[in-house]
Amino acid sequence: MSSHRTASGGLIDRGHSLRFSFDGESMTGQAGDTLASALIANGVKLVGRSFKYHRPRGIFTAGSEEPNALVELRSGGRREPNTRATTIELFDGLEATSQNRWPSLKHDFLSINQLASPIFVAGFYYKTFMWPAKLWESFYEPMIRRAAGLGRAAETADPDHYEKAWAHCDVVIAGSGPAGLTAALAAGRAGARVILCEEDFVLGGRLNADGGEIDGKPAREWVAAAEAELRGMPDVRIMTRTTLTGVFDGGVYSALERVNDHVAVPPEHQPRQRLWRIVAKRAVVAAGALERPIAFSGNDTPGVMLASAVRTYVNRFAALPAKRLVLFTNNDDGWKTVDAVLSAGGQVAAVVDARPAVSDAHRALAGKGQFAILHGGIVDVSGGAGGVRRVKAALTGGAVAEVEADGVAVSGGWNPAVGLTSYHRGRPAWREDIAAFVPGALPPGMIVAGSANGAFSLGACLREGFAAGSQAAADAGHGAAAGNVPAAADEPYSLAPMWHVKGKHKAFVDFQNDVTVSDVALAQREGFESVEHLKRYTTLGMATDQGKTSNVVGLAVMAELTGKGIAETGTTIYRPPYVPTAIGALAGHHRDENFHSVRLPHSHHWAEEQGAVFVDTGLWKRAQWYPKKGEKDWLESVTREVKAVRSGVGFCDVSTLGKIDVRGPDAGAFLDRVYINTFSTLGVGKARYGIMLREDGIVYDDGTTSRLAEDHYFLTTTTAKAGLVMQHLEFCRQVLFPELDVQLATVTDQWAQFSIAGPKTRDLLRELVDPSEDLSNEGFPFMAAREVLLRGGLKARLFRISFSGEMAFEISVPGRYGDAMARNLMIAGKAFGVTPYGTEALGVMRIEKGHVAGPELNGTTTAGDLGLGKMMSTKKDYIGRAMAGREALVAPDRQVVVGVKPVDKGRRLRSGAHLLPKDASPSPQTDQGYVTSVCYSPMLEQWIGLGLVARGRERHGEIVTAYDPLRSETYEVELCDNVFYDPEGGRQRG
Amino acid sequence: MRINCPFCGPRENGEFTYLGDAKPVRPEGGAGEEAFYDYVYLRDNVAGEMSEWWYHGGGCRSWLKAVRNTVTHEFLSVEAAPGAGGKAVQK
Amino acid sequence: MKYSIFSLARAALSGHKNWPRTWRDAAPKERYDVVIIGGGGHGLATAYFLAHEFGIRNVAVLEKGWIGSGNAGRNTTIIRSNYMLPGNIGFYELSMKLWERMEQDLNYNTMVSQRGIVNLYHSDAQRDAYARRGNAMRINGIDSELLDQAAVRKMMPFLNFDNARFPIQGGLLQRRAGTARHDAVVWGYAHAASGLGVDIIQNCEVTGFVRDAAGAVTGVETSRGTIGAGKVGMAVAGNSSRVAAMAGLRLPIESHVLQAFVSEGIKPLIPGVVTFGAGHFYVSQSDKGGLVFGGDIDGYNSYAQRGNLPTVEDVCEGGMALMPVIGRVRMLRQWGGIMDMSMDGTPIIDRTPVDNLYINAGWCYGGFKATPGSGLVFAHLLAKNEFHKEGALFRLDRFRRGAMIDEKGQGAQPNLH
Amino acid sequence: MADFSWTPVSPLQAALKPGRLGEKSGPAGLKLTELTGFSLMQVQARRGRWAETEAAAQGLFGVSAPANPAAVEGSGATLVWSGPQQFLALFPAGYGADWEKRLADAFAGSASLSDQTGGRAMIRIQGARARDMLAKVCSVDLHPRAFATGAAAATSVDHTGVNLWRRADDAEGAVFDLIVFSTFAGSLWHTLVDHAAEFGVEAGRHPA
Repeated sequence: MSSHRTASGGLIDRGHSLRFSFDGESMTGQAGDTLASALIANGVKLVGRSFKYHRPRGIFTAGSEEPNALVELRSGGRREPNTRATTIELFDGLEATSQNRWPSLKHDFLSINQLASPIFVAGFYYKTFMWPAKLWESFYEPMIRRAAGLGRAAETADPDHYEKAWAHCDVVIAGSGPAGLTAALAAGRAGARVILCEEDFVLGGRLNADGGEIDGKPAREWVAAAEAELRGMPDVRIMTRTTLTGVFDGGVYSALERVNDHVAVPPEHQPRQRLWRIVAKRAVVAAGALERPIAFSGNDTPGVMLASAVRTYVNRFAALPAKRLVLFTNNDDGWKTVDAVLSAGGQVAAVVDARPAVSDAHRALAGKGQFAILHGGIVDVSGGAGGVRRVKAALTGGAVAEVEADGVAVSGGWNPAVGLTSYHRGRPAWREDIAAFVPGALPPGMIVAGSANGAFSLGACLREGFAAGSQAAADAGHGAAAGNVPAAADEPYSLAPMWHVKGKHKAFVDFQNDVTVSDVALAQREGFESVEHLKRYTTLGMATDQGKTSNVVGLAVMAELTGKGIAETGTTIYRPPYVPTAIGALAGHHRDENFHSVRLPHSHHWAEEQGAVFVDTGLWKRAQWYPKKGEKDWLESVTREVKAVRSGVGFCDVSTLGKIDVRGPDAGAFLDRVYINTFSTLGVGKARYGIMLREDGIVYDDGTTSRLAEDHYFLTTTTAKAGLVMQHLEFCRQVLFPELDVQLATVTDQWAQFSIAGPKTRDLLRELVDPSEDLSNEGFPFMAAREVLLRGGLKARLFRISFSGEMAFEISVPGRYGDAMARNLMIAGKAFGVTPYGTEALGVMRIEKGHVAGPELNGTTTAGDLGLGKMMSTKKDYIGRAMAGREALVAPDRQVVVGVKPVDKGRRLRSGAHLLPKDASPSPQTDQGYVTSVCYSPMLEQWIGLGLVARGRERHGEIVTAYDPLRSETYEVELCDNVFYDPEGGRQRG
Repeated sequence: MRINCPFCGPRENGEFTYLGDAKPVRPEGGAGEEAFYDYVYLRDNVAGEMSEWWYHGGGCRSWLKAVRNTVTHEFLSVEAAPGAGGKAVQK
Repeated sequence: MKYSIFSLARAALSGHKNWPRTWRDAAPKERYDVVIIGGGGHGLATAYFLAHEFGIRNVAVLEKGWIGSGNAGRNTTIIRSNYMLPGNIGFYELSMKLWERMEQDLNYNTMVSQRGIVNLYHSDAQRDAYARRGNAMRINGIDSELLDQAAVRKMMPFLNFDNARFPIQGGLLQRRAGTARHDAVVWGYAHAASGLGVDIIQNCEVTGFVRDAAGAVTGVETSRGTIGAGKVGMAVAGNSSRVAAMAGLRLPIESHVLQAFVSEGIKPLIPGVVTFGAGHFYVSQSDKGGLVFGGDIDGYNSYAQRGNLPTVEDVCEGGMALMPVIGRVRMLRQWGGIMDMSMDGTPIIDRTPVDNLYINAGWCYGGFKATPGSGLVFAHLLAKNEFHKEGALFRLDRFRRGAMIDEKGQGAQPNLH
Repeated sequence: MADFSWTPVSPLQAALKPGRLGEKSGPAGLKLTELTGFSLMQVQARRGRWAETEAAAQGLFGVSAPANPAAVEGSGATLVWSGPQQFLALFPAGYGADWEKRLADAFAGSASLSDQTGGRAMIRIQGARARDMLAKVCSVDLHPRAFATGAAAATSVDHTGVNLWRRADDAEGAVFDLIVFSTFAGSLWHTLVDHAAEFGVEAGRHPA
């Protein structure tokens, strides 16, 4: 066994040894150890360095409130900075490394910061580093940044995976100490669905460290029996290694389950951690209390530890933090440490008790342990990186005593863990009798029990827990709990508040951030008296422990300085999460390719077979172009596709357009109110292009809508706005115009839709469509829409609409035939050289035709800006009509859509170039617009584009400057009509 | 946050989309710019109870009118929009 | 006392016993020439500029709690001037120039750190939109560069380039952007304004306006009594509607909660500010080592200064998608601020229909970076009753006229800006 | 000219790899099965016509249309609530070819119909760990008492809208059916398999 391991006792598995290393040194611990307890058992005192002064630090607590003992755990992609040794379950092969030191923990170069500490006081950096100005960024700040932080993030992507889950219950309980267990028993027996969350890997809380008797049985036995009973209840779920971290609205709680942090590597298929969102009707917070220290000179020397932590290490982990200990306490609870140390074979050098007198029992204990009781306070601890050597105490009356010791246990009393109770910004209330903040106004549905509520005796914890569990179950609609409240003694606490002792050297309040009592005094002197100012100015409580051991001490010191009293001084706002939570866990499954889901058009796998290149459009993967062997770049492929369409026939999957069935007797009237143009007059079997505005008069979306029956319109939206338009239309239907009898159904996925375009479109369709269907210009004119029969018996919807400007149709078949449609289009068009084309060619052809799309429908353009003002009906009300007429929206100098083409035909255009009057020098006054969309036009054999330009429509033919400093380009372009190709539109009608 | 959809029961707020204050009522078409300006732009923005539109787009696609306290986030009531479902509504 | 390394060293010899208060603890006087409601960054900056630029020193700043307790003390500290539209672009650049000399102006180190901002793009359309923006910046004399993927990779090799749902194609870089220490900005302005004679009055909540027979504001009612004022300027973002309502005004503003997050301190990883173009996530790293990050607003009206879990998850999902090296870095704290979300995403600095009452509001989540510019422009308006040339378009009546300044093109829906 | 063949292709054609997935040891904790060949009609009552819609459903299927979140087994079809006064009528593979016309006739004037057959995929999730897997992706409380046999929910999984309902348990445990938009189906399938992996999955496909 290791040097500081006691001979017997504890909850460790002595038969199961585990090897681990700290800073490369190999050591052995036992199953059931934490890294901290194993280090203590191995006699390690120095485990870390503080943030600012790089002072040597040891283990201070035994829980998640640890400020000092932070390590880097594991290595490579699994390197985990700032991990509290006190919460790491030991596993075989564990590697831990100290952090924030160089070159080594013992010899840390930046400990020279301590020499400058008279200058490096709170807020010193606000007062300096200002001169000369340029040195701040080139010298001072880089220097500060190099010193920043503690541990290092991993070097590569986290190889483990995370997940999230939902749980629902009547009662969620935080903590499985005496109050949490009785709450669970009471609620479970009443029939409630219960979730019991315990941060530790065993149930019992402080009972594992402090023992005691419950119902006449040793506490551990009672815990085992309670656990067995709870595990027998089907609707009670016990979640160990799970911390309740947050309290959100509507009874939603977050909890972090460390599923596989206690093993070296998670088993395959299992997550490292799981974030739970627990939906509970009631919550019982039995999160216990945190012991607080008293600040004194040298209180950060390795070997100074909270008294309760000493007991945890001795009683639970069979590890002796000190062989000769001084206890410094201001309350009876601290005295339990004496028992623990003596029973484990350690010595007590002295007890320094801040109170003027102690009980007879304690005096007897001093006799038995042969140590002195010193009434007063510790004024200095000497030692250093190697740990405590001597302790000096000032006694009441003025004498000074010095004792040799290798450890100090300190207890300044207990603070209820009020964090969870305050996350709805309820302020904790000060209770004078226990000199502590207790929960104030609670979040709805929450009950607090036990020491979290300021009830520190074991008997009271059991009673409050049982009552809270019963109450919570009853509130959730369940009957009374069966059984009696377990009984235990109500031991005295007898605390005399003491926050700090004056001494010669630094007395630390916030260990990790190196905030001392004198820093608090400085803050007060400079006017940072509000606790929030204190926190922000000194960084008190802002370290990774969130001030769990320091906040109350700090504000008590402030209260003393201002003379305002602690209640009036108040606390800072507590903020979730209760313990720092891995960002990976909060992200869960949603990372890498799983960040967002993927939508695939029905022809996707066919397109993949064709070797298509895909582009992300929202969640969709769309075929961008279909490269052919020997093509040197995308431009060559896209140009080929465009030419093939314009000279023959091609097709493109346009299923990503939003598609909405608008049905019902008032469907036409409904569409009249959402579109600027009229649809009620559209004949059955006809399609019409429509524009929707927002109520503020700006264009929202566009698309083609067809009337397939008297009471049935088929509406299409842009790909980008599909979901939003559906939401908007439902708002119109349900809220604005509920009197209209209209029904809306999303049918985007139902229909696989293809655009077939080019002069040979009809030839292709004649192959595909049943000969009984009349596809002639008369039988199926431009903007006609109807159902047709395909060869082979499938019915399809056919729309004679054109985005490309060619003779074109769009054809829709039910989604499951989308794959077959793509394949059959290839067969039907083979003789005509059919060419599948992607979104790039689609975009090229729309620019050639001057159609507006996403870059022009940018949320700030009006129908008039887009050249579509004439579509705005004057005969009806529609969404956006009134606001569209505002003066600035109809001003003559608005930027409107124009065509642009380079004066030098060989020049490439780029979107985002700004447009200035010819020869004007660039300035805000000369900036008249910008290029919105560009393409290489295979038909014009040059680059062309669209732009939004002030008074653009009046300026066709004007030469202006395209100014693109980002890409170091300036060149001349001509403003022109936005329709570059077939402006008469003969091709699409022919 | 959980929203008690009158049709689906309590659901996670991720299923809902927020629109905003339900107090402004869309003016009749001929009401003119000033009335629409008020409707589109001006808000009471109260700290306290506010009626507001939520859309259960991740569920039953109903628009809901909720009364919620903007300080505590507590929902006091959630009811269906007048035209949710197929109810007949008189103008 | 002048702050410098020398004064610090001198003070160290006396154990720092002689430092005076950073700003005077003033009690309210009967009357001021100008009363500023709101002791946040904007209010204090306004007071500073009134005193420093315009010689108006009989000024009070009234703060209902402690100065900086609103959004000044709960933002993600980013400063930048990468705007696009007239009205915004010149204003934010004015602000940026003031950031660049703030330490010297205030004799207070606000730790302005110009380590750059990169807005990542993931599609051709996003690239084009950033090109438009970057060129607009250059036309206005603001630095901007369009980076390709290789350049972004060189700058931030730890981003997810190889396994991403939405691969990074490049980014728009403004090198002069960066961060500043938010609390220090508040304290610095308080320090400097106080030194010029401005009264900073904490724990003084305004409960009403005093109006004369003509309806003009002549003072304010407060929790510390009535205070007379020649002019009253409100700079209470987050609560603008509540304060305006006391004067009978309704505003084109909604209050929404924006959450922000900080991780445990880690050794330097992130060079400047980076925003994810395919999700709701942006991040920088503080001088103490914490990753300071955020995303989108929660999306519903709120005065609660706290948000809900879906947004937390959404932000962290963005973070992990963008930089999976932070999987094991822990989020330390989350908090919420109340944003004055305006109807076009752009602020309001204007007179109001009530005489002598001026408004500075609607900052959405861009208020911090605007602090010095807002102070100067608002002070200009209060002092001269004329608009500063870089603040001339932030008018209240722009919605009535249809002259919205809508960078995102989302229209009159505040939660989308 | 030859006729074209129109072979329907499942939206899960590429994503679904039948066989054992995830954890290989021990019995599979759950089965994920794509159900194919169904027909699906969205039925939305017209304003003020819910009573007629219900009557039409009664006439066709011998059961009341679901008025609240439930899946009702009627003769020849399952009626799955999908919103207020609307439901999805789900027909098994091989249901008569004239189904559309029969519905159109029955609901003429009372409800608007939209064929969704091509727009959805259907997945059955069953087995001892079905609830444990669903808890990772679904925010609805699926406890046997909270979500009884026949209960249905219109909800979202991975930000994707789904209809989920509970059928009668079989020997291995709970059985849930889920329908999802077909263009999201592959993505959702991967999500389900990922979250089920630790339990061991038996993946398959058979006609609805």
